[in-house]
Amino acid sequence: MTQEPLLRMEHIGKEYFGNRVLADVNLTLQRGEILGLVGENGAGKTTLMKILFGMPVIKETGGYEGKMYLDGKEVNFDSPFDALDGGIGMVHQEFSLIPGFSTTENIMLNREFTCYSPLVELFGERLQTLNRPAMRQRAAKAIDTLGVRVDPDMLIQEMPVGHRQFTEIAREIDRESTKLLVLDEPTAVLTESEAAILVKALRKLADSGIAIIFISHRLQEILDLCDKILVLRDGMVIKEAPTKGTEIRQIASWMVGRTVEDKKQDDAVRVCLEPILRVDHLWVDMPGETVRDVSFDVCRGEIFGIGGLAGQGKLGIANGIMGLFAAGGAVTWKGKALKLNDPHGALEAGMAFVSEDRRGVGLLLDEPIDWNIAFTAMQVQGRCLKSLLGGLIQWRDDVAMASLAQEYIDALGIKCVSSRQRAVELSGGNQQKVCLAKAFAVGPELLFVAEPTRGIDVGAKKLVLDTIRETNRHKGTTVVMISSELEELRSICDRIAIVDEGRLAGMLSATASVEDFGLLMLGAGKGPEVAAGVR
Amino acid sequence: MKNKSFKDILISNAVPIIFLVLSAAAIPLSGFTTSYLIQEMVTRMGRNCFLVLSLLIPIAAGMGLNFGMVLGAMGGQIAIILVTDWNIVGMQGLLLAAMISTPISLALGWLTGEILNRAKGREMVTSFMLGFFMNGVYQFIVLYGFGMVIPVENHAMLLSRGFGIRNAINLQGVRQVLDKFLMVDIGPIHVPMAAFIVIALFCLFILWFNRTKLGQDMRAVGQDMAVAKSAGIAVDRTRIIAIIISTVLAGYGQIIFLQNIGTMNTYNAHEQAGIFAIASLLIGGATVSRATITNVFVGVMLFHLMFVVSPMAGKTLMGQAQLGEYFRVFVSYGIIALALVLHALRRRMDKERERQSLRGGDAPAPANGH
Amino acid sequence: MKRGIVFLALIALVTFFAGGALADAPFHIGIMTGTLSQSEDDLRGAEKLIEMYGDVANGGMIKHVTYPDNFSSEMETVIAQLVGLADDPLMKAIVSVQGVPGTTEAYRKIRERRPDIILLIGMSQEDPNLTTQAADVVTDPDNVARGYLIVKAAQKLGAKTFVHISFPRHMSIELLSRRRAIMEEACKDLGMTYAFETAPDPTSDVGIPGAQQFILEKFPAWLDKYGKETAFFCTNDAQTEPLLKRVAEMGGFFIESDLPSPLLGYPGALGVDLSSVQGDWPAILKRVEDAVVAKGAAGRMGTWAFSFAYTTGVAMGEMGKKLVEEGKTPEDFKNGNIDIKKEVLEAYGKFSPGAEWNASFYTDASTGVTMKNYPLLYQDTYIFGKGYMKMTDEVVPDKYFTVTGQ
Amino acid sequence: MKARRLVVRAAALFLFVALGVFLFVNGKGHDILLDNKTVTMGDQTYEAFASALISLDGKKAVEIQRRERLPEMLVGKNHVIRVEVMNRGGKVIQTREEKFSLGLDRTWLISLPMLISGDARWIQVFKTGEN
Repeated sequence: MTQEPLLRMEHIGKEYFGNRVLADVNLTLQRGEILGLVGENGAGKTTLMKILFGMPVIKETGGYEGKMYLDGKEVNFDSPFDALDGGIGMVHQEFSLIPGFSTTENIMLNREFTCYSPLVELFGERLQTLNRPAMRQRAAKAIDTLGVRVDPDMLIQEMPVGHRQFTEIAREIDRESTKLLVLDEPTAVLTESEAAILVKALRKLADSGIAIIFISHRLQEILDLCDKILVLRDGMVIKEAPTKGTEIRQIASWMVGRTVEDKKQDDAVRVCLEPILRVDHLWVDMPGETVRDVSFDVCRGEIFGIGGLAGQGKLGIANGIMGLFAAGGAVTWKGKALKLNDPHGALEAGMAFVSEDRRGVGLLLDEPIDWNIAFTAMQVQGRCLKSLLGGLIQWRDDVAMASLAQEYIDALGIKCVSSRQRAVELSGGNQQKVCLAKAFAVGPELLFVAEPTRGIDVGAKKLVLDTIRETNRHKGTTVVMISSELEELRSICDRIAIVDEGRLAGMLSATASVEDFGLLMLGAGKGPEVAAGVR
Repeated sequence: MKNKSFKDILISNAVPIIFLVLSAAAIPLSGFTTSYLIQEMVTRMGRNCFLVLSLLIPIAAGMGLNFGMVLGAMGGQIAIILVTDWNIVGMQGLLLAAMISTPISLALGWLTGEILNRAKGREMVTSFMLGFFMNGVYQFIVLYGFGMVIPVENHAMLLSRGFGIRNAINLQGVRQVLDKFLMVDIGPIHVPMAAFIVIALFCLFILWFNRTKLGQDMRAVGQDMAVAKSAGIAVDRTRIIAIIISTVLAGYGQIIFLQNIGTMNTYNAHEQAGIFAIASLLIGGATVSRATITNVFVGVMLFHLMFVVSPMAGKTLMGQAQLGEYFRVFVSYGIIALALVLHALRRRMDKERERQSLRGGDAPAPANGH
Repeated sequence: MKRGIVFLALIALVTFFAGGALADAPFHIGIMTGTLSQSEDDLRGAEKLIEMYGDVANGGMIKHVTYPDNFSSEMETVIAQLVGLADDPLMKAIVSVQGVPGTTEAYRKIRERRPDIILLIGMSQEDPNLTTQAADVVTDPDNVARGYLIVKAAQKLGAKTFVHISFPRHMSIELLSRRRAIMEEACKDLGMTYAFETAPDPTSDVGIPGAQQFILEKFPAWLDKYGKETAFFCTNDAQTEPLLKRVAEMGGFFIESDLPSPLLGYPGALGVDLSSVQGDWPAILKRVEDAVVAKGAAGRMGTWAFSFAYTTGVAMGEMGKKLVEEGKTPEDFKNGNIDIKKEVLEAYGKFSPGAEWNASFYTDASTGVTMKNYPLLYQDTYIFGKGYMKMTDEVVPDKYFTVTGQ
Repeated sequence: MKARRLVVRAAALFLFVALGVFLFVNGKGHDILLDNKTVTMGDQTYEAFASALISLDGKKAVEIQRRERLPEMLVGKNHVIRVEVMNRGGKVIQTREEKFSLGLDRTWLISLPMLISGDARWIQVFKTGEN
């Protein structure tokens, strides 16, 4: 009798609204085996884990293709609770811990030991009192299994991040039935020494027979910890290989590995004239995009790219400088200090921002196109306004607005019925163009563009990118472009900075090799190859 | 971790300290004798603490300061009207009123819980508006229901038109039965021991409740609803239970309050219950998200001390009786606003402190602050 | 917990700073009124008393406190204010010029601690069955007799229709709803048409301005509907002012308001400046009269020459002082050693020269019991441009005293 | 397990209601009117007596004179009344003790002459408006 693997996933596929995110993924996992799951953002790792964990979102969007077997039995979990019962534990990227509870209380959350109380007969099970000594003992045991030192009575809010991570893992392995543990980027928030302890603890767990799926961007950890790795790209398995004998550089190229066609560059080398924007030790408190300590210069007339994986802070930089989220540090604009946390000031200083949040921040969805395009120009520069009594009374100049809008509709080729059409009725690509037009209408000296091609089709992508390049070349607008798509950045930017964990991991010329970028993004590329410009 | 600086202690107790200082200044001005003040405080503690304590459980469950208790107070009042009408007197009357108020408050609490579950994060204002709405329903029941649908035997309680309860009811039958049940005289001070025993039992209940699974679930829900939900705790149900417990207890609290007062202002008595209880709690140093039994006692004491002395102190200060009254209103309600502002301020300071960790090591001090 | 104990200790410490006040007067009289914004007249009554007998703070006799503006929801404060008065060992009599809810309970508490204090209530807002048990004397305007007399006066002046304006909250107050029924009955007996009009409650969401606006806008329609020979009566003070304004301008009759006083509504409605004659009632009456006559409303609008609230405030204080000086105690009330009707009429008459008063004891409609410490009073109606109506000489038929609210 | 819980809960509910009923009956306050007037019931006339001492439930006795009606308050259902009839000299000439229980009505009239004479109709519900 051959040994049946603990987990077998066969021909897993998934579509979201006609958009294929997973296709024909096969995966097997033995008891005590550790699998490293790697891939870029959007490669399908998270979706795969959602399917495994029975997240309701999968079912709500039409289920998945393929079959899953756990211990040889076919399973199809309806909810995460079913998955938990089935023996799958999951440690999420965000902590799911109660901050005011102690380690013990969190590990035992909703699985507390209780003592009988007669009131139970009247008011139900929940009136049992907690058996704290037993809970504490059990929690201590779970922590012990990990082989780490965490005080069972310490409150979560008072403990270092690493200990929170351990608490969370301890909670998952404390379930008696847990056979498989999924860890989604558990080391992202840890210091190196903490990460090392975690890796050791996981090894210990695996030796006790628990299988682990480990998702991380830190490739070195993957190599240190895992028995084998599975590389996903664009929803497909690119490579499944034992870790032994695999190198970081190889993994990186598997992950990023599209062959990049050579883009024609108009000017081979563009010289940095003078820094127009200096950023010193910027921090931004933007939820999910925290910027911790970033310093860089942007030259006049260049297209400066900021790349990096999602959630690492690249979006926070633009949002922080533009005053949309609380920020600190020093930003010098044309030699003068820029006041932070003041969106109006940033706009007045001659900057504009095309937000990644098109439907939220970028557009007034229920208003017509001309309103949208003229809005910022009207608010900040007083354009398209007629004034009376020396500016005491002002009202909209609809004619001027319409002509301004028409100018950009023609220039950017916005497909619409008229300039009076409501923004909500446009397609994603055309909405993006309206956003750009709105920014252009201000005539900015510096334009921040965040994720300009997200969610629009290939044809529109090209148009949008071309428009940005045009503006840069012909109007001399300095552009800072932020994108998750490295390829896109490389096709248009002069220099590209990569942000990792809220800090600048490095800065490269757009002509640098894909692998170098990949390494920077994965936090592995610390070394001398970092280009000049990072301070 | 425990070494809080003196300044921190000062800031986190700013509200009670300000109140204490104001009272300290106002007491000599008021000219009241010590024994009178102590007697007043003892009476008021016995009268109000139960009501205020009923607020603690929903706060633990993260539902904020809750005006849902006003509904419980209405339940208690309807029970007291019925008991007075039936002429059930003495301790029996009081117990029966508590029993009758239980199912009424239970139903009202469930309703409140259901509504607040649809307004997560805005519980305070929603329950405030709900209180207004239910006030209308209550008035309808009492003004039209009694005598029309609910038979009323005691015609002295009815308006002479034959239905509707008069606007003040004499609670002669249950007046101060709890207070007088075990009145202990300490020097010149009468201490309603039975009321304090009931309050002590309530405190023990809260302490015990915190140790139950349900109490644990409530605290979890209160701190992070999403996490509690992902751990399999029935969040909505737990919140409803928290409100129901609070509402039922507020009903009892109102009965205790009314038996001490001795007359019931049929159409307004519950209105002050909510706002005064919440004010007391805030003045005791509680916040929207955290309140302890100590907060309750300190708050009730300080709030009512201010209430008693400020009109006379204001009169002495300004030489006119009515200015004393305005002084009291200004001080009492001003401090509630202050408590809420300080709470918001403190939250912002905490947030600011968290951000400090984001800053780079040698970052220049931000000259532009905010 | 430790922090709590420290707080309690501090509070205890602080309370010991409290000291008694030095006093020169042989005894003290406490009086509670509303604030200026709530009820000006009784406040003026208290000020008159202070003017005559001095403030306790300056060694005088009168100790004046006020009840909160939203007294109905702050009953605890009402009680605390009154009981606080009894904290003074020299206190011998306490007057609540308005018996707002809570007064009864406060009096019960005072009785328990200080059985020697004479307790008086003017204008009781609580159930008479309660107030008469707790206080020694309770007075009120005689709304039962007035229910008949107002209609009778309207008839005398030539009105054919009587319109009663009110709203449900007021109609839930026993005496108001009973008076309404009496007015309806009186109309029937005197051959007049009775009508009820509903106006918005000023304590509801529309507020006082909304309720006043309603009267201003609605009045022409009412006048159209009922004709010019219509007398209007309204139970709410705030709504009286716009009503007076419209009656003066457009016609109709206004006999007297719910709580009649030349100050109620008239100054605002007719734009009379009274700042130079504050507290001088004959002068006030003269000025208002001039304004009414100037508007061409002589013989159509009336009031009581002396505000009931003002007279009550000062008269009850005076009566308390007189009884205490005579050595009377609450025991004397219980034993029937005091002719309450005589004392009350004497005190009221002292401060309203020229105006006649009448008093009778209250009889509970449902039990038929007469309350011997609850005199109801009314003053002769004064019609501007015409003089006193001699309503105190009218005999109110007995049947009206048994009419109930339904 | 489930069944036991159901039984316990049903029992608790029953106890709750039972306690309510008990409190209702046991705490009900009754106004008792003690009446010493001559009454005629059909062809039978019961003469009022000069004075009597009346004690309810063993409490301190009150004295009642001819043609008087005194209000008293009783709480609960079962009570004892003790009547000591006195002659003009103040000497007790007749004593009678009766047990009685009150229904849920609020006001009761006790006719003392009927009680002394042993007429079973000595206690009756009093309706307002009667005399």
